[in-house]
Amino acid sequence: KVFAAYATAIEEPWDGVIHQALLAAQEAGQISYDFSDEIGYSGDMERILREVADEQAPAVIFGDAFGNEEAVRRVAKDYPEIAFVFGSGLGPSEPNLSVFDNWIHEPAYLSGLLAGNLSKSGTIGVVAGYPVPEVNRIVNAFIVGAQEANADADVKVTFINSWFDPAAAKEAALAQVDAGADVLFAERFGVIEAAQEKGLYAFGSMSDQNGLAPDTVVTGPVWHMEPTVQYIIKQVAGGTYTAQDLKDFSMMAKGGASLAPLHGFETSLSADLVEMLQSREQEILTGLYRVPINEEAPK
Amino acid sequence: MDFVIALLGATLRIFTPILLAALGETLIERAGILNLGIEGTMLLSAFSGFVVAQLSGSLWLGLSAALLTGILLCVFMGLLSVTLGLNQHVAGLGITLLASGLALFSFRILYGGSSTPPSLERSFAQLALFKGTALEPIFSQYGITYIALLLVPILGWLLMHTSFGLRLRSVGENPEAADIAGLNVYWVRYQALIVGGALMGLAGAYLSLAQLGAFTHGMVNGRGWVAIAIVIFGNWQPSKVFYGALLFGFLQALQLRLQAQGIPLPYEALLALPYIITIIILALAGRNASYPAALLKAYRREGA
Amino acid sequence: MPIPFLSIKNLSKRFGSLSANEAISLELYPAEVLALLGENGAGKTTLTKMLYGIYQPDEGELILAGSPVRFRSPADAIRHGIGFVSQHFSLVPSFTVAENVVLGREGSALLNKKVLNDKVRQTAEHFGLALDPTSLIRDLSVGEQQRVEILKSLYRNCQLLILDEPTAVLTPQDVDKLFETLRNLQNQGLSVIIITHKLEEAIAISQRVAVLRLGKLVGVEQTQNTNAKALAKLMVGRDSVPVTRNEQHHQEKTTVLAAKGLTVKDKRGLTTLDNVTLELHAGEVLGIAGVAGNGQTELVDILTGMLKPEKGQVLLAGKTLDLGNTRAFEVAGVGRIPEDRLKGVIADLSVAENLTLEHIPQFSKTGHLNAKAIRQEAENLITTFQIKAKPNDKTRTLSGGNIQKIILARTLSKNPSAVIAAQPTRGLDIGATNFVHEQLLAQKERGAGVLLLSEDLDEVLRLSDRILVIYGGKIVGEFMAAEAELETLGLLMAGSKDVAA
Amino acid sequence: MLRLERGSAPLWLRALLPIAAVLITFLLVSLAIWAAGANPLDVFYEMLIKPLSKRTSRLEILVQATPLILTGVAVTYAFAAGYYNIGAEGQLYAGALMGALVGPKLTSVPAFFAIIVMLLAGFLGGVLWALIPALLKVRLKVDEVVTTLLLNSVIVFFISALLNGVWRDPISGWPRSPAIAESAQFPSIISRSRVHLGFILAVLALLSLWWVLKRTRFGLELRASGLGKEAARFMGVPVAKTMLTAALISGGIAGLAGVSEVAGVHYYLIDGLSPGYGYTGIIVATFGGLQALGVAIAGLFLALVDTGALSASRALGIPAYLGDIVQATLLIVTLAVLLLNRYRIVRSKPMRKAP
Ligand SMILES: Nc1ncnc2c1ncn2[C@@H]1O[C@H](COP(=O)(O)OP(=O)(O)OP(=O)(O)O)[C@@H](O)[C@H]1O
Ligand SMILES: Nc1ncnc2c1ncn2[C@@H]1O[C@H](COP(=O)(O)OP(=O)(O)OP(=O)(O)O)[C@@H](O)[C@H]1O
Ligand SMILES: [Mg+2]
Ligand SMILES: [Mg+2]
Repeated sequence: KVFAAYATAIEEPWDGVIHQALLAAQEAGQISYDFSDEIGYSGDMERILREVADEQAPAVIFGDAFGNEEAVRRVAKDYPEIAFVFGSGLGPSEPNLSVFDNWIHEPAYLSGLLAGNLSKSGTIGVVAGYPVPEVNRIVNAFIVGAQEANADADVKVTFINSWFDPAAAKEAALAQVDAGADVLFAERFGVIEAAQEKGLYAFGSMSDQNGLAPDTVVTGPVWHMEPTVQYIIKQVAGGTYTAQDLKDFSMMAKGGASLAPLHGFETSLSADLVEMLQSREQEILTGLYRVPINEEAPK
Repeated sequence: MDFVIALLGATLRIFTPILLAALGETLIERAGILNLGIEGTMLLSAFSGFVVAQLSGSLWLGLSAALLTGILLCVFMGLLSVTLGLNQHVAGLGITLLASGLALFSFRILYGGSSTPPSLERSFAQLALFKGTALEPIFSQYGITYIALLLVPILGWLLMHTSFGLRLRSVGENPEAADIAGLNVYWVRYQALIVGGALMGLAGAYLSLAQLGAFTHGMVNGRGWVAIAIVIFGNWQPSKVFYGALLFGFLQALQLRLQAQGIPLPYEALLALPYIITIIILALAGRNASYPAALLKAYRREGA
Repeated sequence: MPIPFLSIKNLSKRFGSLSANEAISLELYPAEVLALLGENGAGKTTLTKMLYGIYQPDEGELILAGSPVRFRSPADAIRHGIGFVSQHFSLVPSFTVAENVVLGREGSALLNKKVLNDKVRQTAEHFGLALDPTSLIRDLSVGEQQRVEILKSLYRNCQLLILDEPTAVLTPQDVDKLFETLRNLQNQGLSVIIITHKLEEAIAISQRVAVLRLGKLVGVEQTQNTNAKALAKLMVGRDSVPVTRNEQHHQEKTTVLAAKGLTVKDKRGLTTLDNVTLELHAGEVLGIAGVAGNGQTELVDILTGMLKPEKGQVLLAGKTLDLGNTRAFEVAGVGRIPEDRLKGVIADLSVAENLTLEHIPQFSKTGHLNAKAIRQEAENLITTFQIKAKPNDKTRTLSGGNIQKIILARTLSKNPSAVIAAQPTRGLDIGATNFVHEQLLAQKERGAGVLLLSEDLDEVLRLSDRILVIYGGKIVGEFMAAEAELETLGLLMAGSKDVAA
Repeated sequence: MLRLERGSAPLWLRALLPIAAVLITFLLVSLAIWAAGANPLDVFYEMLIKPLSKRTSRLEILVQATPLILTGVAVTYAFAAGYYNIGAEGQLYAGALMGALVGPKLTSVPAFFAIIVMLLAGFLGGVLWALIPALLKVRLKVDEVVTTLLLNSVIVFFISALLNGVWRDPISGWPRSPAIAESAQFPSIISRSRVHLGFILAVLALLSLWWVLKRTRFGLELRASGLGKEAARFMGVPVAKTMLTAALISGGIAGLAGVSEVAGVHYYLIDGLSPGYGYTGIIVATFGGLQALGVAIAGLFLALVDTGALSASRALGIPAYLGDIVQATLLIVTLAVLLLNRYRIVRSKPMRKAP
């Protein structure tokens, strides 16, 4: 029995990924799953967690602790028999709070690599929400990739300072296009629309967003919560659950992150490029190449 | 130069929904009603427009649905504030809360919390004027933007040079005089709400059917509140409301464009600027601000 | 007998328990002027508002050109040829004359200002009304605004024009002009109903006179067959108007309240009160006579502490009062009865609260209200002043007379040294009026000075020891009441300059 | 024939009206629930009854009610004085901001004093932010509705700039202020619960509201100013001063709501500290009829709806936005139903035609 507590709406991509993974596990008959979303940052998180812990006593509670860090940790301490598995920028807490995060900097790096190759102007635009570490490391990895492909690449980053304002995101992207960007990385919704309108390539984020604009979205870093979920289910079922940092399960090696399928772009991109990409992917998977982690705000 | 031209183009894109909403609010306030329901009205209109466009495959049907939603919500505002005579602030805030709640509630029910925003196959295309000239980047806009621009003189003219405008202003200035002159004060106010509601619906449609062709949370993100500030900024005159919306759009566009140029900015200061300017204008105009004299006052025929 | 233009049949209107109009039946003929007479509160306005669709009758019907009609709104009435000029103008101040006139009757969706201005100008000329269609209402004088109101009705092709106390706010010249206009309209076949309190006016302009008393129609006369005396008798239901004047001359001349050089300008910069100086003596009633709108409101507002004048000062027993500070006036001992009694009480507070708020420092030594003392005070005053209410009743539920008693009770019970009584009996019935008069005279007996402002000249004559006449914001005459001649007073009030005061 | 007439409604009717409003609201909301594929009765059970049946949830309602009651009291002070303060939201943030500024510096101060300093800081923050529109209103007659509404956005931008700028948490990188000192944290007042000192503050605010409005000279003058400005002035009430004071008290109490969230719940300031408590305060005040008892009931009831809606949405899989819909509908219906307060039902003879 699994519960999930999301601070934002499940339409928000970060929580959406967790939600989808848990739904899939439920569909597969592995768990029964309930959730609460739009809990916000105003103190409801702690209440919901306590209520759920008291009433339903689920085996596992998933969720995101950003903005509710203390509340989550307080509750977790009070219910040691429940596994708390939360997205967080901090470490795990004994005995029962495990943390995960969207460690998709690796595919972000790969995306950057591709973007740097695809850009003719050498200018690439990134539109992101807030400069928080989770976002920064993805953007920074993307920049590393882009500059590896083209040492002179100029990567412009705009923060729209909102998790949801697609109109502003689109406008930010158009501003970057006017500033010379010819490839865009859409950390937030709204950017792909701009790329589509301008006939440029774009990279999605968090999930495979090719469906939004098949000719526009080349690929993008994708986060998979399934490995984390599966691992936790196994641990809890086996009674071996302990508090831990589940970082690895959100990385490429364990299938927690990937580059979105190219959806036919394999054919339109140069064969060299595709090959280079695949070999670099392989290096990451085998641990031959480590993508640097940098959580400072870009620039 | 290119920077300026592109900046102006972006300004127009950003200012369109705000201008439309502010023009709608102008009409409604000129008739004596402060409609704080505007933020929710825009969101629900954007949503209903999107849903209908997606289900029917017709953008025009979607557009109609958005207009209709705007109209219905404003008529509802009329029911509360004109017919029942309830406190306009509270009624308006109630409508914003209700309409936003309904939009997000239905969004969840219909789209089941999909984590990529549902989008349309096709959204409204842009229409380029002055093709091939330096002005083209400014005037590559969605049709709704041109409509909004045309509406500025049209509404100014409507208010000042038509019987509709005369009547509308009269119920906002002195409803009793309008009543005695044989006008149906309620009906005139409802007419203002209907036209204003259509404009708010159009503002919502611009976001979901033209600019993005998609619907998500945070679509409106405070643009309705901005519109209310701009109406005051514009002294209840369409032409000045236009300048207010332009200023807001410009600051917002400038902020994004300077960021794209890599120039770091206290963006919050720029975003807060229109609000602060409005307050300063109010303070300067003080008691001379030309509020419609009957704003906020429900009309009741005495002794009836 | 010509065919009536409009027949009123058994029209009744109640406000709560009050019957404002009771089964009134009356015929109106084309091309006649009918004067509607009656004391304050007789129901004149109520009747005409029903004719114009502002009020809905509770009973009865209207027959227009032989068929019954119902006016659910002014629009209905306009459609049937009724025009109405209310006592309080309903014009949009920020609109031009033409815009106000054509409002609702624009003729086409597009406003062609030139065409409309011409049309309005033509209509005005046709009926002999001098007006510039392009000027803004807010720049017009009262007389001109009234002309706009009349023009509005004429522009709508009214067959019956109703005027509610049109002369109350006019200068004599403007009254003459108005009457000329009305005769002109009559010649063009219109019927006119004119409400007035002034018998002479009624006789001068009308062919017939209808008299209301306490909501009932008590008589309709051919004007030529009647006279002022007979009409007055009908109005008040007594044999003669007993202008019992105040016989007791007060002797002492101690000044309790003095006003010096009070000057007020309105928003447009026009002087509404012009260097007014007066002295109120202990033990006298000083009446201020004048037609409404000659500066009385401003004078009252200053003397009650509501308004700070441009210039001038007010002294109580020789000490200057802080102008514009109501509390200071109250504390110093000025008893204040406001012109509009609903501005003197708060309808949604309780009777007890309205009875004590004015003196609230006495009931809260520390900021904490002494509920017991408040209740005690309320009960005392309710008994002494025979107020029909309980302390906890919402004041909103009281009748006008009882509301007035609340105001009297709370100010007079404090033994003020000066009493400013503005329109103290407006809208009250005879019983209540008498009660108020007794109370004011009792104050005088006690030694207070009473300043009485009233539009009712009879009242002024009856109560005052001394009378000042106010016109155009100036004091234009002073009389000992016993010696004042009605005619002279009337002339002065009308602004006539050839009277030696 | 029965007919409505102006006048005061009888007491029994006035008591019944809020209940009628609640019933009508639930009838209307049932439509939305039904559209979401749930059984309205189940939802109402989960939303309104179940939370009351367990100790934790009952206590959680008190936690949730704390800011609602405080903002409700704040709005009532202003509205009762005829000052339409739509800015409780901004004043709440101003109080929270002051708390977050002062709180971290109180490490070496004993808890008792630290908490008093926090309260003063919060109150002062709210007062300062309320001062601008109040002065504009009193001195220049600038409509307070618009200015207070605009200032809400201004302070949110300002705080956002701080949180994303100088204050950004260096460890988690999350936009939040430094944590306040432990001594400045509001203690829990009921063991094994999150009910904190703020709730006592809310109760005190309610008592102050009741006492001030009903028992003090200032309260009477405040109500008088709200119910009839001109008449109040005639009776010697210093209307401008009273209104200004009411506006500042209102701001101060809204500021307390902010500091109470910072010191009682989060221990630091974050973006989105308030999900619109200031606006909900308007609902609380209106639904509560601008009276202490009413505000108490309304605050608790809306807290129940707030918490219950989330629980119901969780238990029955309906979107959590149901809570917003319930609150908005309740607000609108209450306003409409309260109109009846001003009427009494009278029996009257039907219209007769003249013979
Ligand atoms: N809207 C109303 N509600 C309640 N009572 C009213 C209303 N209008 C008038 N009345 C009452 O009806 C009675 C008749 O009023 P009306 O205004 O018709 O008198 P009037 O003859 O025009 O008096 P005046 O000479 O003072 O203008 C008065 O007692 C008045 O108080
Ligand atoms: N403007 C008004 N609005 C609502 N009700 C009114 C209004 N004026 C009067 N009433 C109600 O109508 C009734 C009669 O009012 P009115 O003032 O004419 O009383 P009255 O019978 O003349 O008594 P009094 O002799 O004391 O003046 C009262 O019950 C009063 O509450
Ligand atoms: Mg009258
Ligand atoms: Mg009366």
